[in-house]
Amino acid sequence: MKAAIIVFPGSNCDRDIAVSFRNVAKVEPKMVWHKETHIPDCNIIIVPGGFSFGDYLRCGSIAANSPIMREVVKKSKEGFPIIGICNGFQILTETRLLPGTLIRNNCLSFICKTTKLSVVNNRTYFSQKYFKNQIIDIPIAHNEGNYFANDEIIKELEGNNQIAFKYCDEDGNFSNEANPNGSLKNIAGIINKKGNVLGMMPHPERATNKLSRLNDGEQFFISIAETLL
Amino acid sequence: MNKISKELVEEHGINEDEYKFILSSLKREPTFTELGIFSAMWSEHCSYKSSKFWLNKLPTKNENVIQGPGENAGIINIGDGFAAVFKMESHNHPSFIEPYQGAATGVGGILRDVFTMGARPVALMNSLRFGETSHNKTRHLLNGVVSGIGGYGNCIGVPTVGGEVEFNSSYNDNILVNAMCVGVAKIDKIFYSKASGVGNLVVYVGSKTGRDGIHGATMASSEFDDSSDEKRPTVQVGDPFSEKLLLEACLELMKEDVIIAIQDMGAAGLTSSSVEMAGKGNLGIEIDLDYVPCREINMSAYEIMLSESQERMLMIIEPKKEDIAKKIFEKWELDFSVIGILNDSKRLVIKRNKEIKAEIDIDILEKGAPSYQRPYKIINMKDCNIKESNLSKEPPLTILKQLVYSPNLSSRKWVWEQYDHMVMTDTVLNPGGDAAIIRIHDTNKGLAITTDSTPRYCFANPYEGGKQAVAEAWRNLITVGSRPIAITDCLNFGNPEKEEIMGQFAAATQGMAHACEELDFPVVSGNVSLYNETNGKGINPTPAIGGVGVIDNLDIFSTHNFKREGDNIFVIGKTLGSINQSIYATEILQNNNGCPPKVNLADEKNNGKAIQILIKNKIIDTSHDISDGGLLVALAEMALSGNIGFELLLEKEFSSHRFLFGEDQSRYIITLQNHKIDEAMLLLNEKRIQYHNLGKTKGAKLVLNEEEISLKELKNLHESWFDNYLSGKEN
Amino acid sequence: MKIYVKIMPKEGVLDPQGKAIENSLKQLGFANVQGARQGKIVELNLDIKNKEDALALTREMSEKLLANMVIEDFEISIIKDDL
Amino acid sequence: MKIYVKIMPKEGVLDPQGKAIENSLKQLGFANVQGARQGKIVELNLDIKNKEDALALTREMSEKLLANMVIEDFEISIIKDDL
Ligand SMILES: Nc1ncnc2c1ncn2[C@@H]1O[C@H](COP(=O)(O)OP(=O)(O)O)[C@@H](O)[C@H]1O
Ligand SMILES: [Mg+2]
Repeated sequence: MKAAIIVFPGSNCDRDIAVSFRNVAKVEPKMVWHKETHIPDCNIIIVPGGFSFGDYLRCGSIAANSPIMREVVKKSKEGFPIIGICNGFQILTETRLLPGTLIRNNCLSFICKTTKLSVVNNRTYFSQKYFKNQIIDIPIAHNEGNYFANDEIIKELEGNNQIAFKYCDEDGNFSNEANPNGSLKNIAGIINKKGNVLGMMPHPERATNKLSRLNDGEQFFISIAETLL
Repeated sequence: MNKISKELVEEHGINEDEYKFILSSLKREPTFTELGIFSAMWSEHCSYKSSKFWLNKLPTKNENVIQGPGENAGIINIGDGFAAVFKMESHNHPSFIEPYQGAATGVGGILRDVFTMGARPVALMNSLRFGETSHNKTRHLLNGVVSGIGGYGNCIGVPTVGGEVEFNSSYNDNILVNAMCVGVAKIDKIFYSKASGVGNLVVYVGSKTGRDGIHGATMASSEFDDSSDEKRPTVQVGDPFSEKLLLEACLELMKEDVIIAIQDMGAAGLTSSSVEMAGKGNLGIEIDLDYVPCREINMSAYEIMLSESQERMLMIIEPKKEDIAKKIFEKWELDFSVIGILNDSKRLVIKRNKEIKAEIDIDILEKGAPSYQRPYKIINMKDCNIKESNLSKEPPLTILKQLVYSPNLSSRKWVWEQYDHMVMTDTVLNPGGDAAIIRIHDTNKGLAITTDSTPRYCFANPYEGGKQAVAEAWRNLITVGSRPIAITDCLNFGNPEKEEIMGQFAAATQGMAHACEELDFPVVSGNVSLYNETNGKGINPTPAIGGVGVIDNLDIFSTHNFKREGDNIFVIGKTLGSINQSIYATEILQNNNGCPPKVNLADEKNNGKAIQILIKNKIIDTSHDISDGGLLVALAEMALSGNIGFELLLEKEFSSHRFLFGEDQSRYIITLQNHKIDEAMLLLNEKRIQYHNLGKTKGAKLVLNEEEISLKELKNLHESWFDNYLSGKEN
Repeated sequence: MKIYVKIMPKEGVLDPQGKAIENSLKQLGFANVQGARQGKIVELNLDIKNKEDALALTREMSEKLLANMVIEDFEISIIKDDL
Repeated sequence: MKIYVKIMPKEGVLDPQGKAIENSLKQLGFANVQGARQGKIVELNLDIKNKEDALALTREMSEKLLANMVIEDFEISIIKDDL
């Protein structure tokens, strides 16, 4: 398997996700600079976290207009697996590959902490190693992670099983207290209708580190490696 | 043409004698641009004219030090071919004027000091001091500073892993914002600022120059008064995105064999960077300002030379390598411009519009810089004895509840959750512990980092306070299982022209020097911030210490959270019951008198070495030093972070307030599993270290004799103060 | 030519910043505040002489980049005509 | 009464957002863009009938909270009079 990681000026989780692919999925990733107009031969594309173009104007808006994103959009239409994490999720909503948008956290401040997620949909290429509704510890770090969409979209997401992850408490309840940023329905990650494009705010690549005793993200990468191999 | 009037000289912070010296060395009147250059180079901030004498007494070497003070940052050898590069710096005045941008650009500046030496920044820390919580500006300043630090660090993608926050009325109109950065470099890939090679090019890279921060360096060194609002437009705005590009571009270029010397443009911008680089190389430098990329039109030589626009660097490269360098900066869409050339004249020559605007011997600027041995008077508080009858009548756990919900002892979670402390995924120990631990990428080695200072001790007895700050940093590095190597410092004091302030500085640095010497813990970099006063009232003397230690094998380190029920809790080190200057005395008794606890450096070393052995031999995995708040607060922190309670049945002498809340130094709390007790006792007895068995870890509550409190209630108190304060529920 | 693009959250879209401003103003004692919304403004300097062209171009730029049409509306106004 | 407060970076103050917008627009092929600056706009709904009072109050609110006078300037305009 081969993974391509898109790098924008201001990306800062590109190395982290590369490390997780290398160490956990045992895949050597390729870094693709945003000005390139061709995506190298690969099985999956990752749009990593960070502050692409400083997150100026709107998070992800300038990156979404980069040359490479036109290629990513083309690939997505072919059903190609594409994952956007954190800023990557914001970029994917800006390109309209995913519905809805991410607005400012309702607490109006940046939040970095470990959250509990429920694996709502475990029948995807990135979540099949988890149980349905398994509760996993995955960190978040963002200022604009508050998922917002109109009722229609939310209904569709729910109806088509497009919600991949939700913030929950230790008992798996989708409570307000467990919702770190005000996301509608506690949404932490969604997929498109076809199921090939995932966007999520939490960082699975930050939970593959034995030393910090956080490793619930490993199954995410193992799922990908096993399914796309 | 500006005529140099007496007022103009004064406005530039240059005194009569200094000006006379300028006239006699130039043998003519300086130009306006030259006056600006002198003023910047001779400001307190750049010249250390009041502090140099005392700073020279600090030890700066041990077998691990590669580079001590004098460069952009200090460098230590951490083994396996790696070096740690670190420094701390203040951005106090700008942060008071505009907290978000002031703090943000403070972070930006310290990052540049580190990556200019070829190191990738791997951790940020910050040491913050605000006025009392009821002061009308505190909430606004706290909010702005914390989000500014986060705004910059989060964007550039360097984890902010720890620091300190203190509230005290002495900072009401003069907050302290000290930022520290630690980077890692390969030992054979370190870059310095010493220029060399006549004919080599002087290259400007980074963002464009605007009229930002003109007079910043003189502002940072002059006392605040009520008219300081008028100086506002000089505040710089940070652009962390450009800094990220600059960081990547510099590191990319550093892989090539191109850079001969490099230095960031910090305080006094182009002036100090060009003078320092040429000065170190004993060369001359000629700069044509027409080639400096400017953001605004019609900028004068004076403005360009003194601008403190952020995110800029100055490099020396060989002419034939210009293209390689240019290509990299173009890729990162940053300005790149050859602005000058090195020669052997030993003079600084500045041109603008084909005219020479300044021409000064670099020796006059550097060696001729004033240095003062200012008169000083050391004032120590008299010792006092708080009478038994004046102690609080409340039972200990009731007092504990008040303490964990107080501004200075409550959980700092609200702060560090606004900082990305996990990016780069090498954070092994998150904020909240005694020191942060960062893994050296792709290895099993770690760095431990802490910042410490106890200004109320320094005010009461500056010598003891200086000593204590260094010792506490050392202790925090010991308790996580690292080998403390060296420190950086940020010395924040009042107006040095006052004898008693100069006395604080003299005594505190001597105390520091003494502790550094005894603990083999030298100073490798640092910063001095003087004139921290408002309308004549000085801050508490605040020597902030940033310590760095090495963990050779990350399979073995220690943290302060309780790990298991049934462990035996021991306090290590002598408890005398010193409550003067303790948080108990100041917060509960409202008593600010007396001498602070004294650090016995021999005990400090002996106890620390013992803890080091206990951790290394895997006898303990849980340890915490005892600092602010004393024994019971330390125990509560261990219980809260481990989510395991304790049960202590203490005889009378050990359940007194003096015992539970005193702040005797050089002490630790450890927990021992039953089968490890003998081994530990053997070592402690052999080293003649006092210890005392307090009780056991147990259950979900804290039990102290007949009193108890649930962990849940305590946690709630501990973690809610900040939220309540910021939402206005608490003052 | 100088042009402003005013970008506001669409009606019905959550506006946490606006809400926070409203609350802070009330806390500061400004009791007459009944609501607040926060938007962005982008001031563009265009090298175009013709008004119609400038407006059309700005509309295009707004749709493509400046506004996120899912949650924002925009409004264009010319502030300085070169003529 | 509805009032807008337009808040822009002061002349000469670095505006990284504006710079980023300008670059991005140029890269998208909008070659006529010669400069961009980004500011904020706050729309307030005030329960005040008198224009002068409303303006005075808004000025106070802007100075106290809405604008950061160290680096920003503001401008007030009434958009909907209740009368
Ligand atoms: N400004 C800050 N930023 C990040 N972390 C902080 C900050 N202030 C305090 N902390 C963290 O809170 C914890 C408690 O701080 P402190 O009481 O000063 O520790 P200690 O007494 O061990 O020196 C530490 O882990 C520290 O790193
Ligand atoms: Mg400690």
